[in-house]
Amino acid sequence: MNVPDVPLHRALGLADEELAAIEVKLGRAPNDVELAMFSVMWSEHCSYKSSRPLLATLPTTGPDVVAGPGENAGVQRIGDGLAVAFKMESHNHPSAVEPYQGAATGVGGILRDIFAMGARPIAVLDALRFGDPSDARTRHLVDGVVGGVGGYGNCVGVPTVGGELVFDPSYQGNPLVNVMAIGILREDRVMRAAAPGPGNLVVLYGSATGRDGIGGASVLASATFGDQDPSKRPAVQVGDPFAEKLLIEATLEIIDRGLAEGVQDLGAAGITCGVCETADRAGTGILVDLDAIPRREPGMAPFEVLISESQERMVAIITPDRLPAIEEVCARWGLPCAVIGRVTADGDIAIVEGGLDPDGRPRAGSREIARVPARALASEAIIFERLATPPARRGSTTAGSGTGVAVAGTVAAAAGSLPGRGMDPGAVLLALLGGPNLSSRRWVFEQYDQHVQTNTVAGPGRGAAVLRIKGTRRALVATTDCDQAVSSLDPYLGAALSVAEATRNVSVTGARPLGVTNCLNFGDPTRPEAFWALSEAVRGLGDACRALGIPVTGGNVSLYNEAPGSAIAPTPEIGVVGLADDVEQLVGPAFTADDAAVLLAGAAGPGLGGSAYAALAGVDADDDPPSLDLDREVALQAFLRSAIAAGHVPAAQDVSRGGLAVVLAEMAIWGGRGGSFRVPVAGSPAVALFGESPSRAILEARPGAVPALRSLAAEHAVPIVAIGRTGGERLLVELAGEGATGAAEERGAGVADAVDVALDELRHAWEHGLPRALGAEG
Amino acid sequence: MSTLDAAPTASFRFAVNVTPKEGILDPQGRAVEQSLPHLGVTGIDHVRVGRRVELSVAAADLAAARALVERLAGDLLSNPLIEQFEVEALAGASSATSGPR
Amino acid sequence: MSTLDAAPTASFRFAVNVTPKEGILDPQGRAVEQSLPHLGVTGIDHVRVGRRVELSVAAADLAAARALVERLAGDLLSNPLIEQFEVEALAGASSATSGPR
Amino acid sequence: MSVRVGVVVFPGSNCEQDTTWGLRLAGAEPVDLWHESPDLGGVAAVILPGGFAYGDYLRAGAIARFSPVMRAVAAFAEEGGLVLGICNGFQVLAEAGLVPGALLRNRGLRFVCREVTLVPERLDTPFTRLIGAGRTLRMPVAHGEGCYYAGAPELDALEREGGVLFRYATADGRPACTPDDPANPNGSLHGIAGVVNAAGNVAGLMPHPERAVEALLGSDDGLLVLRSLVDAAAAGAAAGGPAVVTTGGSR
Ligand SMILES: Nc1ncnc2c1ncn2[C@@H]1O[C@H](COP(=O)(O)OP(=O)(O)O)[C@@H](O)[C@H]1O
Ligand SMILES: [Mg+2]
Repeated sequence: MNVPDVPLHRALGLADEELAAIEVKLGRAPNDVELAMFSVMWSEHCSYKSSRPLLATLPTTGPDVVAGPGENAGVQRIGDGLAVAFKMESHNHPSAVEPYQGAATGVGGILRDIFAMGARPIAVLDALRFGDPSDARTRHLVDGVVGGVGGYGNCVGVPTVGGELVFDPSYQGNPLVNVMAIGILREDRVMRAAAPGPGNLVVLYGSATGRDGIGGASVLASATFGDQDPSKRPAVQVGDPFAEKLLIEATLEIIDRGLAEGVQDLGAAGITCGVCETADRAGTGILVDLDAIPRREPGMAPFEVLISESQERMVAIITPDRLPAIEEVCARWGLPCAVIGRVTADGDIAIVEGGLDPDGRPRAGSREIARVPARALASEAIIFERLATPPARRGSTTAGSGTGVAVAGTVAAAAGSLPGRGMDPGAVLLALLGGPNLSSRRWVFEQYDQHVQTNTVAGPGRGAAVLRIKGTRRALVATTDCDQAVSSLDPYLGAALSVAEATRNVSVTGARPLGVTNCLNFGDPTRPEAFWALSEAVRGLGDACRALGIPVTGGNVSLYNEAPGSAIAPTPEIGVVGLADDVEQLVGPAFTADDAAVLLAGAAGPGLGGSAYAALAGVDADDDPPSLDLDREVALQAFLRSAIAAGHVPAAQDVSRGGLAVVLAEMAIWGGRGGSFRVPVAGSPAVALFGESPSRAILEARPGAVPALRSLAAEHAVPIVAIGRTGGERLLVELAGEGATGAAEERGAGVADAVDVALDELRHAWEHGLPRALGAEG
Repeated sequence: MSTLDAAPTASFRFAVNVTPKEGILDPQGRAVEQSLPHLGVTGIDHVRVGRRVELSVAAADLAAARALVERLAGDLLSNPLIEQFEVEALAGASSATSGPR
Repeated sequence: MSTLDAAPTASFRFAVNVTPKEGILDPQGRAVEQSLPHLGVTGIDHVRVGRRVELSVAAADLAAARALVERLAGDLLSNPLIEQFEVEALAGASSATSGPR
Repeated sequence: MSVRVGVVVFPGSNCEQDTTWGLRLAGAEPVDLWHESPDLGGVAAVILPGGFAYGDYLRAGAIARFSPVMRAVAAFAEEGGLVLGICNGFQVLAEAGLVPGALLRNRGLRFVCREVTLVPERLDTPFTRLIGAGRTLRMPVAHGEGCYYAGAPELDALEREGGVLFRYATADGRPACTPDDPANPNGSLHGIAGVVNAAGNVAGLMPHPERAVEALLGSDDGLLVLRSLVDAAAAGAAAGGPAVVTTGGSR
């Protein structure tokens, strides 16, 4: 892999200053094996060398946090002696190269993070982003990625219960595949990824080690994708979900029987990462017996064995007396296992060729081919203070508390520029509902097993997923969200909005958001604009989580998401898990009864920037996105939870992509009944119908519950208006208020008075939009 | 649609054998190997499981036909990142393969 | 585990080609045919997609090795209800297949 | 005391716990049967659960059918013991030749997971005896290789002798008898979702009754199938040869 005339460290993706830092830490020049180990551990992917200072600013603590960032997955208490583990991770670059295997191994990797904690994986959510759906390459990628997520998840028996599929031109050269996994464990069984106790054994079990993804961690994740340098072409990793299923069962048995002191999955940087991170967390060292590592291929160089990313492997740190039990478990599950090293007290990762004797000392004639302090590879890896410069185009808004209307798009800005296209609001609604981004995702999730493990109360397709917890009355509610459109206009606001929407999606079912995981997909951090976007997003993420009082318990950072000449929209993908004490009390988004009163909670602000309507109809480039007032968001979510708990609300849905008109249409389609509504218009009808200003929700009221809902809303200082009633075969939306009077031109937005569309028409557009966009209909 | 440049005079049958590249993990092959003891079979190893695609090509001559199949094998029938292929000319225009019974 | 009755003297490499029986629906083959126009390819039909399994057998002689493979092909590698197979002896003990490039 | 029903666990099975859960709700005492166990531990009936035994590599069920436990299952079936294969379990039974036919890759070439409607074609079997006449069942399918196939003569025999247990149907109960019927999720011939062997004691179906055992999860119709099995096992129901099929479906 060493290109002629290029020094090895550069060929491995290490900068000259990084080599210098390595020499300082070692007090000497590293040999080639050590250099390879540093190159993978000091990659952006493993070291977080650009993002770590930013991540340190996030709120990560809370009363029910059992494990936060730094572990394989965040863990939070959920009562009855149980805890939930969840984490999100990206597999963007591998999926761009080989979509099926890239997505499949992405699922495998995040699942290992979950069961390494001792949690049984109970659900997967996949957040996917691609370019133009009519493009042949995009279709190939979508097909492969969806196939890979399903192919792996279905086989290991973990249901895929949610996620996203978003098409945006910025992802054309660089698709995003983020996968979130959730697991359940007994609180007292939580396992840590540490290697305590000098003298303890390091056991490698699972698949044998081959030349999979050699250099992947450094090369694949740190070189701008699309680079033609052949030494940076990835070696594709192939996933084996069958082996993973056996690995899950064996690992959970090992942990449940208390056979291990520490467990770590092997992912990026393979064995090197596994041994140095576990040793570093325990302040110990590990002596690695290279010859003991089971190989799949002959003739592997030592560095290949050490950094190979062969899938479906784990390491367990055990006391010597446990070895027979471990071997019995692995044999029963048909998994090879081998003692590949010993925990030492010296804090070093030492690699020995030639074998260890029974007491774990290097055999006579063996030789040490590498010795590096564990912390130098892990917690004390190099950190870069990157330069952050806002783009000239626009500054950052501050979605702080208080008035919150920091930068409000003026109605004029919106109105002045709206094209004649979309004159008929009914037509606009049909175009939105039938568009690639807002139409039904059925084509995707029917390829996923949504029910295995029989906990799925609400699967993919209609807002947050609901999973009952067997043996209790409780349920978990999970969702992923990201507003990349607003993020590209204002990364701070975009991240804050993403947290607001994800938590709102949980609260609108009646559940309480517990914690946040996230995956920060950004560009080249050495570009000041890209790093500015990242730091703004982390600031927005932190502010929103502090305001909502929930911790960030884990996540992942994926940088260099740039195809030559094009960076992705900043994409701070947010995953939220919520808890409900009584699954029976949760509500869905479908209208449940005819002639029921329907209310709108929350107030709309101006601004169409970043909206689905703007993407469809186009708006003035200076039209700002709607602002976010976090205090109002908190109030709305508290109101929603208490209203649902009080039993006043059989159905609720928050206002998000596509605005009020789209929410009403969805609730009607899903409920199999239409409705007639009058919507107050402050300014632009386009804003009233299709604006996406946050902190709003539509509620169906139980008969007679309207007065109670009004006073409850007043208690929470949440504005609420009755906008109509359910029933009928059509969706009718009239506009009320001064904004609705006068000629369409004066009103701007070119929106006429009413939406009046047959339910069947709406349903048809919504159901066929995606397959049509992908040319997959027929 | 039919090609204008060459008037097909004959039909040729080919097989394209697609197998996992050396060094690429082959979960199927491994699973087969692990299952052999259950069948009381020993002495078998290096099992690799791939695909076999058989097709008929109308072309002016064998060379032209093979060229087309080679192209197809690389572009559509195999994934060059993880698979290798080999094109095999079969006797006659119809499948030469048939079960022993 | 090693068989007692025959001391293996050599290793033989075989391929087992498994294809859908005539008349059995082959959606993969049809999918390939349907995708050809998009690649601007014409003149190809009767596409059948099957499986190719390559394996090495340690046995006393070629005949014994082939017999074992035939048995495996019929019992495990193919389902006689829907598939037919053909056993092919490959040159040498190692895979004879390799990509053209 | 409740009847003991065995649930076979292959490496790669992933619905064994769901099946165990469903069997408890159906009033049985589930017993795990490890794939290497040479006997069935005296259970009154056996279920082969869903999943991806041995990864479904090669062909679904192809490798699993050689597991030691399958010899015991075959012997048990031979003596008239009740055996039900669900999804992957159905594929294993078909590969083992314990039920007629084969399960091909779905015609759409994609894994399909959705709720389907089933019409029972037989109400007199140990697997359907508690399903009321004229009733359809709602439960999910989730598989990539569920397209039922049998050669023309076998298929006719199957129809004639009442070997068809369930057919896919539209929501209003019209059997989806053609492969391209939208209500037929995988292109199965004659819309066949489940079959029973000639002796009437071994059945396989692609849909998942064990995933439809609680209203909370959308349907409890699957309990009728599990309860039928448990009920028959308890009664030690002698599996007589199937009566000639009466209910509709065959064109
Ligand atoms: N964006 C983020 N927000 C919070 N925590 C993060 C983020 N990115 C990474 N982390 C945490 O940093 C640690 C290392 O991440 P990672 O290397 O992805 O873990 P692993 O190697 O186990 O997948 C994990 O505990 C992860 O939760
Ligand atoms: Mg990990």
